[in-house]
Amino acid sequence: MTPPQPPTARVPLLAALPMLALLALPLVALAGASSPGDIAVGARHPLFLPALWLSARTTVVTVAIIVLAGTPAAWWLATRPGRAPRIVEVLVDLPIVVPPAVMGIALLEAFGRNGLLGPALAAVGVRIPFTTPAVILAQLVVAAPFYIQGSAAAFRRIDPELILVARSLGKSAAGAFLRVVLPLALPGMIAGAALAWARALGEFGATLFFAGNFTGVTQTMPLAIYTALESDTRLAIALAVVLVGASALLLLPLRAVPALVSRRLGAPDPASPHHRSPS
Amino acid sequence: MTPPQPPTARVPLLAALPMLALLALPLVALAGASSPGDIAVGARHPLFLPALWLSARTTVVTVAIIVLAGTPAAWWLATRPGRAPRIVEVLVDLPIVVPPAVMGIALLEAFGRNGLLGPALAAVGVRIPFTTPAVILAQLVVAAPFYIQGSAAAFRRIDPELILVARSLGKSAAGAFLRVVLPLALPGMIAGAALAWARALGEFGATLFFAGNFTGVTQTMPLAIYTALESDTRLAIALAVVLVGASALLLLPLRAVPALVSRRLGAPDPASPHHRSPS
Amino acid sequence: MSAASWRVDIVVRAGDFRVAARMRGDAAPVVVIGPNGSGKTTLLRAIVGARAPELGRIEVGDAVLFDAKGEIALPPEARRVGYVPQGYGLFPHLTVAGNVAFGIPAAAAPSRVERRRLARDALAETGCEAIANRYPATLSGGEKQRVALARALIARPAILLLDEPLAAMDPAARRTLRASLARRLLDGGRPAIVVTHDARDVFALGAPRVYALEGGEIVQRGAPEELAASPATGFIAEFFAAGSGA
Amino acid sequence: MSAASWRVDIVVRAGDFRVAARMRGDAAPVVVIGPNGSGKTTLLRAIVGARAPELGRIEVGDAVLFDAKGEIALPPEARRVGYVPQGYGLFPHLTVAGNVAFGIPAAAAPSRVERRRLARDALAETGCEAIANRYPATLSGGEKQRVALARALIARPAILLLDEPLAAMDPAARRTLRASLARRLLDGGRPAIVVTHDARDVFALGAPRVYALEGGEIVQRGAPEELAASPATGFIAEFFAAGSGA
Amino acid sequence: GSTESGPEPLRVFAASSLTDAFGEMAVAFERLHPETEVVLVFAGSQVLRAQIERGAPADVFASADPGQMKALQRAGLVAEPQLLAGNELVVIVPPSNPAGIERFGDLVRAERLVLGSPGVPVGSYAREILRRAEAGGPPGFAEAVLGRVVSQESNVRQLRAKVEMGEADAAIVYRTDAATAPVRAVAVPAGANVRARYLIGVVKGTRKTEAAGRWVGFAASSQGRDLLSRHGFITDSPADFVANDNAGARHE
Ligand SMILES: Nc1ncnc2c1ncn2[C@@H]1O[C@H](COP(=O)(O)OP(=O)(O)OP(=O)(O)O)[C@@H](O)[C@H]1O
Ligand SMILES: Nc1ncnc2c1ncn2[C@@H]1O[C@H](COP(=O)(O)OP(=O)(O)OP(=O)(O)O)[C@@H](O)[C@H]1O
Ligand SMILES: [Mg+2]
Ligand SMILES: [Mg+2]
Repeated sequence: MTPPQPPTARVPLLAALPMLALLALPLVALAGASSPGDIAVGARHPLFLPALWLSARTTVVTVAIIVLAGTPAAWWLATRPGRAPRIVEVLVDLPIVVPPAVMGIALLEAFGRNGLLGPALAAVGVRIPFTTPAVILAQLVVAAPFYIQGSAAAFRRIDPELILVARSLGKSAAGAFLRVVLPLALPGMIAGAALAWARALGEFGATLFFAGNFTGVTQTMPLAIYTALESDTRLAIALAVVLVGASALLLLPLRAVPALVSRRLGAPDPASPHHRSPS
Repeated sequence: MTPPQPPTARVPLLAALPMLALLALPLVALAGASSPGDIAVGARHPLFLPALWLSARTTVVTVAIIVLAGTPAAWWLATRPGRAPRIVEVLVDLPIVVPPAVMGIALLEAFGRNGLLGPALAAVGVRIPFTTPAVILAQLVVAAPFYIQGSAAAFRRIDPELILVARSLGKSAAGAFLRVVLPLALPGMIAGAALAWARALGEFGATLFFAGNFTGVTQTMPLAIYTALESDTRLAIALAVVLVGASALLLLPLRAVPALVSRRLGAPDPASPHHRSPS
Repeated sequence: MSAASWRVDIVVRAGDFRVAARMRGDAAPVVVIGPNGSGKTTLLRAIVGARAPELGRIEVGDAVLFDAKGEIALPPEARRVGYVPQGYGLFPHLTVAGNVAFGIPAAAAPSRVERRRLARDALAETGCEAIANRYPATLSGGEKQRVALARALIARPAILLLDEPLAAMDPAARRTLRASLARRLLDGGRPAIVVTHDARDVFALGAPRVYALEGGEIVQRGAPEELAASPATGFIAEFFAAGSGA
Repeated sequence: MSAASWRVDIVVRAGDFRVAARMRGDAAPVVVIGPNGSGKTTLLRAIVGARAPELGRIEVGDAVLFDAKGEIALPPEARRVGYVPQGYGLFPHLTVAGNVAFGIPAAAAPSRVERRRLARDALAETGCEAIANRYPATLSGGEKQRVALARALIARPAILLLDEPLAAMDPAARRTLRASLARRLLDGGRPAIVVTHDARDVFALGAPRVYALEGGEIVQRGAPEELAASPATGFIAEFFAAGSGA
Repeated sequence: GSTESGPEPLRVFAASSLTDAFGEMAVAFERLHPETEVVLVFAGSQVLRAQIERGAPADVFASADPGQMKALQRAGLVAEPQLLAGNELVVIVPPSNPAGIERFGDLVRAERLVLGSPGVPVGSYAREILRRAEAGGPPGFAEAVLGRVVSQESNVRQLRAKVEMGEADAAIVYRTDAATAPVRAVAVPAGANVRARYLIGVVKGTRKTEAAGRWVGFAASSQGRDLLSRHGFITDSPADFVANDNAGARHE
């Protein structure tokens, strides 16, 4: 027998619908604008495979770097009291505000031949712009803020008492972080990483400027789509639909994790009538 | 007397530095690439004021709509068990993956004259593309995911017991949401809104395609910067620096709130030696 | 049914655990005892509406809070059930005074001043005037429990569910609050179900009836003296023996 | 100083509240009593390293855990202080067995099998074998407290701090755990500081010395019988009177 | 082609509108010079200019906007540029032609016209055409047409996509853009039309001066011109271009 449900259970979905519909509508329209034939043509296009492969490689590296280097930054922001971290936090937001094309210029000004670090890099024989590392760098800068802010929010909600107990049980600060903080913050970190990964995958403007549009070297999917747009709008749409479809497949398992973990931890009771139950 | 600090206190900052430096570097380079003179020229440029004003107006409306319509969606995602919400969650991520220019096309396919809703809109005499509402719509679609995911993560961490207690004290589901859930989730919601606002402010590609580039009507700051880029890179950089500066001023108070609220709730003790203290 | 009488007859499940209870009472407080994990908290949570029973019916006064057959399940806010959970359930974003005032029904105190006075009185009764403006995160364990109790009492519910309401209190506070609670419950003529591990609470509250729960089943019920005199299980025997200072 | 003797002489502040305590002990457990909000938890948290005292010194065996003058403040993990907080502090992402195994020092059990066996033994001692694979969110209050106690005992710390370790337990569990705790503490020859609101704990643990804290100051210290016989304050009198079944 | 092994390739930075033509040209060029691998990099002329200014590894620059080329030339980054090709403007309408635009003069009938922004070349050229058409025809024509403009776009891609999708009734774009897209072209009267100039030059400081020169030469050869004209570019008489210089010069 299904327990009877209180009448309020369905109100939130109604309220949630307008926004969800708004977000779904363009995607549906996009899918509707391209036939299976278009998509087959897109998948056979010479730009397609190198771009997809480059996007996959670079975004994986980007997200890995973001998680490795961004987690300490998030932890610092979340736990450090005082005014300095608040200012740094705004600094972390700012790359989002910069229009991507300008971010590309900014990266050239920072790492380019005549940029801030250009001479130093040239001295050790490193040239970054217009190479695959430049693609990664561009993605890093635009996507990292989303991960950092997401995991800082997750870290802020860890009960400090649990860290204290872990350390009283002999774990070092690092040990307590690894064995208590990380598992508890995991849902928030994964959610942030998913956003960052999506952002890196869609990154276009900064990459175009800073890395250029070299097939196989710097031409990611968004750049390939841009190039296709030059000659054939339908081809561009078909490529975009493939990109979105592939992303959906990768995001699905990623998104399942936080919900599973939260459910176990908080154990919000599925039988509880003041939570909505599946219907 | 300052209590003595354990030696581990400073390790996280060192680990946090590479990422923070990477994010700061392009901004510094950007600021370095433009002189005060450039900025003065930028501020007097005829494109500047209308674009700034349009950006301010549209992003405020965008964020307001995102918060109003996105909060129920986030609540639904956070509290609904089962598989459906996980799939919807991926759907919410996808607009981030779509390269902005393609998102512009998708919006035209959805709201344009021959788009999905075009005939219906035309029947009631509404034309969206190339108008200020189109700017807002473009910002909505690209920025809402960041708010929704951020506040869903915040909602997931609310102890269901508190909702139960509030309701046992006579508050309706809505009342408990307003008086208990909202205040507790506020830091996460504000952090999400800050990301969404930043993203809306930097939105360029979808706006360019869907709304066009009309001074005073659809030419936001990023579009003005892009237009300036056509003729004068230095002017474009100067405008970008102004945009980033203005955003920093607005983000600063926004970013101070979550930290203040969290500090009071969790009361992580500033005197506690296993937390880092200001130094 | 009289305004103050109540009846609970439910089967409720929490994970693999199953509680089956048939209880009734009137204006006098009823005490539930039982070993750890016997289902006391699960039972209270079903009554407050946190968890829907699989079977059965819950009535308080003239209201049917739950009826599996009739597909009735009032939402918690419609049940008028006051609840002090084992973990206190204080709102971390409200001060102590704010937490207590949260429970005041709008009808009871229309004005702000009046509400504040009511909250102050309730805090005074549990000895918490001094901490009225503090946030829960800075309170000691006993202080938190007092605030939770004050908040539940002020709401004037149709029935009050207290889950080990005195467990964190010091012996002096336990004695005064036990007495004040007994007075409140008897004077108010409002029913209550109190879970406790301390036999002295049973006697001090003047509960005419005790239910003993073990493994999710009610193994004995009756007047405290009856249970003390002829306990059905070893646990019940030990419960009353411990309470008399053994 | 002998390996099992310890000395705490600190002034510690929490918000506006200030605790000044001078205590010492050896292998036998020491009990701290006091009304709600008298500073018992604050004192324990200063010893475990959650909060730096303003003044003073903490020594356990040969180790100086804290010395304001010498600017010594060992991090919690270097203190070898076992701590059962009032709120249990269970890790929600680990099963009961995982929580308990978390405390096993690497040196004590190098192999996985050995660790699992140790954890199982500790759980058996607190009567928690049946819940070993469950997550804390699904436990009853008393079950949580047992797990927290088992976890602290297994870590074999140099000193054990227990904050009302039996408050949520049923009378039967209280009696068996009190006895097992007393045996553990005395056999192990390891010092402990136990906070309690129940005078029976004091006697059952065989604590030779009790410190009574009120308003952040130690108002009396001595053998339990001494305090019971000539209590310095009303609270102490009531504490021991309640414990003898009054 | 891959740049991961072998000798450094020849990097040709070219305006987006050359995507298809240069794509074919690279194939033909590599057949002729198998020792040279060609890498094509397409973006807006202004993006390419900004990249070359900041040290991009370009060997050849082909610009759709003479202003961007001249800026690089002045900065000493490009050697003497040459005329690559010309482009004309046309009106494009959706295949269904909802506004019934059959002749240039019908532009006033468009309910929704999209033009390039005044700041981008295609926008300046379009306004120049309207001005010229008015000078030689009905008074008030330019103003009437400009009154139909619902959007200004930042590049040709966007103009064309809007006509393709039926969002706009007409747009003024380059002839080359009309060639590939599913749209109908309506000619601009010869007297009113302007010719956009594509310039090509070897980037200074490149180590591939020789190969770069060969690419520029190949583009100017009869084979190269054939190929360009098949994609809709004008390769006949360089003399015609001088007249429109001012349109491009605004962007320097
Ligand atoms: N989700 C669940 N899955 C499995 N078992 C559960 C779940 N929730 C509760 N239980 C079990 O149900 C039993 C009853 O729990 P309950 O909290 O009602 O006990 P209690 O009588 O209140 O005990 P205490 O005196 O310790 O508070 C416990 O053994 C508990 O472990
Ligand atoms: N951050 C703070 N600001 C102000 N007061 C505080 C703060 N933290 C603790 N206190 C106060 O210090 C006093 C001592 O608290 P503590 O938790 O040590 O009490 P306790 O003796 O353990 O009481 P209990 O028996 O109720 O657990 C309490 O009155 C508490 O309200
Ligand atoms: Mg319980
Ligand atoms: Mg305490």
